[in-house]
Amino acid sequence: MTAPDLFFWLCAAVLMMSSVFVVSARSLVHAVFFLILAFLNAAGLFILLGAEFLGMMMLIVYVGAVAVLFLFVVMTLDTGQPGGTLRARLPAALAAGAILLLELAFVAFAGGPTEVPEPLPGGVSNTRALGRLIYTDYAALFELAGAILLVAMIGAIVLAHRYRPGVRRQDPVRQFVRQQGESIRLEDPAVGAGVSEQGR
Amino acid sequence: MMAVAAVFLPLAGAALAALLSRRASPALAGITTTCLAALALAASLGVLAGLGDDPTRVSLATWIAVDGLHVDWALRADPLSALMLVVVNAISALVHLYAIGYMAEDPHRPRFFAFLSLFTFSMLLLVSADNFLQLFCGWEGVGLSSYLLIGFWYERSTANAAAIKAFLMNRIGDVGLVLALAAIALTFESLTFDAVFGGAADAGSATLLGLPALEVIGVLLLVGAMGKSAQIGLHTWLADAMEGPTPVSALLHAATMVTAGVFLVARCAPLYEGAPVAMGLVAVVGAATALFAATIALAQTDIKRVVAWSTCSQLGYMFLAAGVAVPAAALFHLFTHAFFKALLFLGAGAVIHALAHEQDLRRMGGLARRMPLTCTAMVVGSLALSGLPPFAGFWSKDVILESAFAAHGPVALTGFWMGLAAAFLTGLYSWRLVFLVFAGEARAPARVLSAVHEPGWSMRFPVLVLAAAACVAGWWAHDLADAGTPFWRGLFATAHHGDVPAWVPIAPAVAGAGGLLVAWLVYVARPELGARAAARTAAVGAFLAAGWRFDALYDGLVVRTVRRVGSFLAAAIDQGLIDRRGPEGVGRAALAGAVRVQFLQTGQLHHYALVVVVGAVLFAAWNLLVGGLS
Amino acid sequence: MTVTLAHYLMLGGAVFTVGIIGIVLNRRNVIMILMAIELLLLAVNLNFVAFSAYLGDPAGQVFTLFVLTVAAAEAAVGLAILVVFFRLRGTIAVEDIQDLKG
Amino acid sequence: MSTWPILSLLVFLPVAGIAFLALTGRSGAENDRNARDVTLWTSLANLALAIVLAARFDPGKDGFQFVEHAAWLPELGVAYHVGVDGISVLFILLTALLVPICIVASWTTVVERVRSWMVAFLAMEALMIGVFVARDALLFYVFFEAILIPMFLIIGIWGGERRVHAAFKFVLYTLAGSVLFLIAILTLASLAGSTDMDRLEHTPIAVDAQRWIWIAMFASFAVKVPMWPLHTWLPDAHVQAPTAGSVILAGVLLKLGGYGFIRFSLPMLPAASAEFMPLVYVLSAVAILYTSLVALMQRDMKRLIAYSSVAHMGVVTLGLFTASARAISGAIVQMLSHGLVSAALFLVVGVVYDRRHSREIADYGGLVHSMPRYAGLFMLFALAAVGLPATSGFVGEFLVIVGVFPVSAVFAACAAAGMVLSAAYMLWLYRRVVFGGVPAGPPLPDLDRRETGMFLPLAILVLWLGIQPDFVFRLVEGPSAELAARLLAAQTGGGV
Amino acid sequence: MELAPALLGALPELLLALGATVLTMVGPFVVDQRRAWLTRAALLTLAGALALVPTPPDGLIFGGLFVVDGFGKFMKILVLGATAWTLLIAEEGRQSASMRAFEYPVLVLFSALGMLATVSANNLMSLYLGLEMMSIPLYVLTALKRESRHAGEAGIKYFVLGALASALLLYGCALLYGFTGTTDFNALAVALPDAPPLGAAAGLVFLVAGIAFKLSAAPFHMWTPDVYEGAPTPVTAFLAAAPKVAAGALMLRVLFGPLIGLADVWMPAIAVLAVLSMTVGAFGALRQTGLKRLLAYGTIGHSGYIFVGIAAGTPEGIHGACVYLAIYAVMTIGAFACLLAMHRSHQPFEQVEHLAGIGRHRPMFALAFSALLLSMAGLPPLAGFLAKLYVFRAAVEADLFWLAVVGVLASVVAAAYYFRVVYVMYFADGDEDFEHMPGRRVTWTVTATALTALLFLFVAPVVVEAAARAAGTLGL
Repeated sequence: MTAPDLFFWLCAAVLMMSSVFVVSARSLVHAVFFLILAFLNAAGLFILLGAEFLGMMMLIVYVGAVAVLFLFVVMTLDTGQPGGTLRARLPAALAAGAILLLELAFVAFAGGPTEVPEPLPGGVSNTRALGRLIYTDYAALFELAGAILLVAMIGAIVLAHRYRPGVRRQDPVRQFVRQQGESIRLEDPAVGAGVSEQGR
Repeated sequence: MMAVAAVFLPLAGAALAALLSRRASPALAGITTTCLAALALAASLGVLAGLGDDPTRVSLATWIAVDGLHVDWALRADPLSALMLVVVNAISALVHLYAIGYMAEDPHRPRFFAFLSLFTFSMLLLVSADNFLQLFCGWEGVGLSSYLLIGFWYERSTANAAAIKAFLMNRIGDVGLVLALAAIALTFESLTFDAVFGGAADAGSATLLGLPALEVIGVLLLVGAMGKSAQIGLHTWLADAMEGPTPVSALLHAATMVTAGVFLVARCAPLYEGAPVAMGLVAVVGAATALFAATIALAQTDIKRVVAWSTCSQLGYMFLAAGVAVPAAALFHLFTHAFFKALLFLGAGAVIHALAHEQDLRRMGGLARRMPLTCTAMVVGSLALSGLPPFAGFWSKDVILESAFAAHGPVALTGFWMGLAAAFLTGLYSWRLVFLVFAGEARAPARVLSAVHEPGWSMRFPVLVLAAAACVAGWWAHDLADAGTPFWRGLFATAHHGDVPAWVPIAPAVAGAGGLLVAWLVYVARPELGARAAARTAAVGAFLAAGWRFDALYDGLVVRTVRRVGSFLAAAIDQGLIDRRGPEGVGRAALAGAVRVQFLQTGQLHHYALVVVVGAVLFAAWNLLVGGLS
Repeated sequence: MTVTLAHYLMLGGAVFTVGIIGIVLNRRNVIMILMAIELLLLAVNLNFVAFSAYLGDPAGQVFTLFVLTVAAAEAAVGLAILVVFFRLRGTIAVEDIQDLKG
Repeated sequence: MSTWPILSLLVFLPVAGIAFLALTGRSGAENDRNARDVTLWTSLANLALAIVLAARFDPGKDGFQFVEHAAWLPELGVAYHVGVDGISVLFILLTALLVPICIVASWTTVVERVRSWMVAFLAMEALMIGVFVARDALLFYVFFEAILIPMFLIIGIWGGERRVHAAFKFVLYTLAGSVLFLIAILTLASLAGSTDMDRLEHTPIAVDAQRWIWIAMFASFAVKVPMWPLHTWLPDAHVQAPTAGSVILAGVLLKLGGYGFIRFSLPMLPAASAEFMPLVYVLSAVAILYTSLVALMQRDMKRLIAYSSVAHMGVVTLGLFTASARAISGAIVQMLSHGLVSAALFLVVGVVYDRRHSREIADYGGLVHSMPRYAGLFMLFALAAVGLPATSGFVGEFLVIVGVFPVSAVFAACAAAGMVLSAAYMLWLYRRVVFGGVPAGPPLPDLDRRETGMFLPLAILVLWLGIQPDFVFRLVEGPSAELAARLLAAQTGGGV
Repeated sequence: MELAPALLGALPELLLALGATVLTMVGPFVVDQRRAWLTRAALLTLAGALALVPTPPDGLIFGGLFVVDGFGKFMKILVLGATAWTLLIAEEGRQSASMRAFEYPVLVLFSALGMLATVSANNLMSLYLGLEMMSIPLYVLTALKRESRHAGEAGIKYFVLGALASALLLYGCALLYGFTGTTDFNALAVALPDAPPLGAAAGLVFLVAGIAFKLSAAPFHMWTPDVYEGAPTPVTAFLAAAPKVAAGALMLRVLFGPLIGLADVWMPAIAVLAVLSMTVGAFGALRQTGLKRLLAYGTIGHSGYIFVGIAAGTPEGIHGACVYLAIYAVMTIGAFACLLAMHRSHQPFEQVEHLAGIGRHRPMFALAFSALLLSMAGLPPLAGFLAKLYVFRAAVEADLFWLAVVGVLASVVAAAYYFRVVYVMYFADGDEDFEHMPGRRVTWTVTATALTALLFLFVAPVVVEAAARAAGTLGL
């Protein structure tokens, strides 16, 4: 057993365990942390497979952004911990899971490429190779992926953004069209009368 | 032209009575139809007089012409149809006349006369038909008119029931007739008489359903004839038909309609010649009916029912005659019987009319002095019926029994003895009736008795005419009995019977006279003897009075079964099984299926996910198997 | 025991199965379900990268990159929907989401 | 041969009537009257057109006449192809006659949503005539099935208490049969490459395929006819339908099943038809005997007549599947006769229903006292239903018996036995409703002029068909001889 | 690679992307009263894209990531038309504040962009990204009505199940990629028959399952009724029309393109999906009282009929499915326009019984709605009949008689519930308190779609011909 193999087994074992804990943890916060652990190990496996760029991306995007987003939401939404038993669904779910696993195992051993992994195709670094592909062959899709992120952003904003009547908000239109004359109002209050709110 | 007039004038009468008389006075309907009937009688006499050697045929229009089967509306004039035209029109005219008086108080007279004329027309259509289909048309028309006339007093539920019963019984016979028609069409590829009878000689070897075709046709025709002529088995409607007004009984159920069966058998004599078995069957049915009906007549208490059963019995004679290959004799008896039986009915009608619609013999008696004319007529009629010379019945009945004896077959001989026994019974029951009505003490209530009177002119005249006919018709027309006489113009084959012993010709008359004597003894001379005999045979009497319990048998066996099966089918099978398990069941099952589909749709997210996953997993498992195998 | 492609695929399959079971069995919290979905995508990515490596074809890694992007986008949208729902109902327990059914 | 498209006119004239109705107002007495007038005149114009068609039709010629052909869906082999032979002409006449009678029958009785009612009837007329002129299988199917929609509304909106149930049962039951017919058409089209009926008739089809196609078609037509045991929708539909709905249902819709047999099963699938003949015979015989017995037990007048329809149509199917021109023409005449007679009988029931609002036989009796004219007409139609000679009912029934007799005396006897049973239930019905003592309550008035007017043409035709059916035979003899020949060839050649 | 032809080939998509982006930027600066202008601009963009669809020459663009062909153009026209039409009528259902957000048309535009990408995808990656581009805005739109409990719930369900389906689809993509070494459709078509059967079959299954989810085919249909009911009606209308066309087009392109070599494997599987969908669609709706739920089950059934055509695996099948998709889109838009057209007691129609008595008081509306519903039921002579005719014809010609028979019988059951709605409109009694919604657009839509349903037989040759030409270009 070579060192890379050992690394694989280590990462695989931790990945499996943390996956199971993600779905079975009692506490949401724990679940998020196990998710992060799973991501970390997956990143390790990616690197093992020669996909360093993706491994890094996993760390940055997932651990750094997505997982933190989850944590943020978990903390924000004060959800209770309703217990509950797994009634009739358990056997069906486990059976379905078992069959699925069996099927995937069949598929896994169905054949396919068997050569030893070639970490760096053509002697070019992984990142560079990916970069070339993304900005040439797959440029259109790259743009599309960008658009998807934009849409997700718009969507998240339009959903989660709350309009609160009591809060003063910036009104960009008003700010643009505002003239000097509207901004400054000279008042000449009578003595003792004070300034009244008028003209708004 | 004469034939057309003879047939269609009554139809015109019916139409006039139905359409015009509603607006004019009701009496007008009777007079109009009677006049038209009389004209028709004249026309039919003209037809009779104008008969040539060959049958003449008046084609009116095409009826059905499809695929080689060609049927016309056509009238046929040959000795048989001419004779029947005369008989029918004569009796019809007399009955119309009689009915003017008899129905004088009925508010629905126009309808009555319309029906009566409609009946006449149907009967004429029947007898003047040139083909089987038109015959059947008249045949059914007769059945319909009978239904309408029996049920004329529609408020009486017994009348309605009797009408339906008559129609249905007739229809059962009609099934046989229709099938016979189909068989004829199949065998001869035609339905016209000339073609069929012309081909009958060659059809002897034809088969149908593996049997000789002519035999099959003969039996099927017999079934039809039995229904119409109330032969044993299909006879129960005739007695019930007495629910109709008496003129109806006289016209339909004595003189004309019921003889349609005899007419049919006689008409088809050429077919029966090639069908000995069927012919034997005709004889058996006839003889059995003759004897059977006579026994029943003996025990009836209703005056009209006695006459009705006697009609049934006499029709049996006619069948017997046709069955022993002497259709001419059958027609001769038909001819004489029409007169004296109509006479008896009209006489009975006069009695009933006089007694304020009393029909029970046990409440009559002693009317001879009060209604001498009617009494005389009834006596004449009874003399004719019981076959005493020289009255009409003697001649015809004598020929029939003589022919039966001469035919020598075992069937024919049995028929002869049964006929003879029936002749004795005929004498007995017909004189029983006369004695109970006219002799002895008056048993009717005084209030009724005081109003008893002879009928009016319009009722009296037909009775007198018929009485005269009952006296002389037999002697005058005895040529009819012999198929070889010029009248028939060779229509029927002459039967070659051997000589008969001298006692045979007088036997019927002796038997009839014997009946008369016994009746006199029992009902007039020694009534207490009769009473004692009746008491001792009460069970038999009741059995006979109930018509051998045929009604009860049919009621239990057929009617109730049909009803039980019908209600079972309607409730249990149709609504219960076919509908509830069929469309309704499918509908319910579909709704249940909907519940099942909705059951999955719990609203729970993880259930949905589970379904999706299970779906994908099963989909994959199946596909992997397929993919793995292929 | 030498590690082969099949091992990676088995691992991916196992993680995928765990994620699926997590979705189906979870009744506590929708966030857990979102995390399970992340696990599913992770498993898929593992497969892609493994295939990519063994095929010597970087296209698989490109695909993974896109999946990562989309996963992030999905997570954002999913959490936003969750927040909306929570604000209205005060709960995100899976069992409470069943107004719509039948 | 005329050059103007008389058949399309026949189909689209009612559509034009509908368009015209759309111009009239929605409600109000004035608008209702206008709607009635428009519809009546439209349908009468169509009747006149149908008579012109019949007059110009040349029975001496073979094949179809007044043919119109226009491409439609060429890729499927579907075209707008219409044409008539003698059989179609008769059914078109029947339809065109019954629709105005229905309008007259509903003149005073339909007071709600008059305009919709009229639209529904004109739509029905267009579709029914469409079925009878279609020479393309798909076109036929479109007309055939579209009829369900207006009929659904007619039963559902203007029907009796359980109208909804009946309407659904009617639509779904017949639809379930029809859809299989669609599969059959598609199969035929895939075999022949076209849905043109002329072409389908001349496409030889393997016996094995014929068998399945026949069954699919049978499912549709047997429900429509209806044959036992697929008949249970009929009593419900009839009982709940308004009078005019029952008239059109019994008068024309039931004929569509028989017409389908004539146009599809028999000419296109002769071998299968010959093979399944015993099945049809048995079902028909059961229909005749069984439904007659069931009819005998009914307490509801319309139910009774509905069951009698099943029995009468049993005679039709018996005749259609007999390789004899006599039987087939007899069956066609029987269909026409049934169209007239059952329509008339439902009108007869409708007349007293309008007066007393009950269909229970027990609620009536002694009608002859106050309604002699009614009693007379009722008697005529009852007798025609019974099959009395000289009425239309006899001719067809007799020819069927004559035609069937050589094939099977037993089934001929069954048909003949139906005569007895039909007499039993019809006369019993007649006796209980028309005869008997006068019931309590005010006497019902006799037929008025409108009602007499709607019965008169039917009465005349019933008698005319009974006494002078010659013109019918001239029209149907050719086509039915051809059908018989096909069936006979299949029977002898098909080794049945 | 040559950029110019690629950009030319993607003109409609580019226009949409441009329009969406510009609207995103302009949107915040438009005051509430002027928001309608945004919708108009979006409609204009869609119309422009629609007009540009036929212009590009056929061929592969962006290095084979996408393909421009007749099939794609046909489907794009359907997708864009349906999107524009549903956006048009949506205006009248968007009263609440959250629904009036300027993002609404933007999201619709982005979703449409995703659909176009999906329709013309020629690579597994394009396929995936296109689908996600289409779906993510849909998730958002579903939950957009923030004040509605049901909308939120529908959003969660749609999102979770959609993500699950995406994961399944991705797993399938991974397997296909792994066992063939390519994600390009053309290359896949060449490589797949040689791939290990187990792996290819598994990849196929998960891929098809993922697409079937978007099509609401049973057993991946579970989200449909809940989401249809919960989402705001304008969104449901959009959801029911355009994405279905896109998913159907994708299904056709995938099965008859790269996966055609596995036809023996997928044909029976698709047939099973068809049977399940038709059955669930027919029975599920029988007892529904909610109109939108009823239409949802109707959609499930319709996807089953589309699958009948696909299961035939023949050019006739593609043709049938194309015809079906076109007719389905129009009928669905019409039906939802009917839901938007009237109010009763200030509530939109959501329950079947709300329609009681409308046949008496609004006969023309009832007629139009009935025509649309019965058309969906497949009754001749209405449009839906022809749709079913063509798929059944394909099944019959492929000797799938049993499938055709199941299909027609399911259509009878389905007819039961469509007829039930008609029955409520015409037979049941109700008080007259309908309010006609202001707005010509919905009225116009209802009229146009109902006329299409009623008179379709007259225009059928045109549609059928167009579908035939489209189907002809889908590579086999």
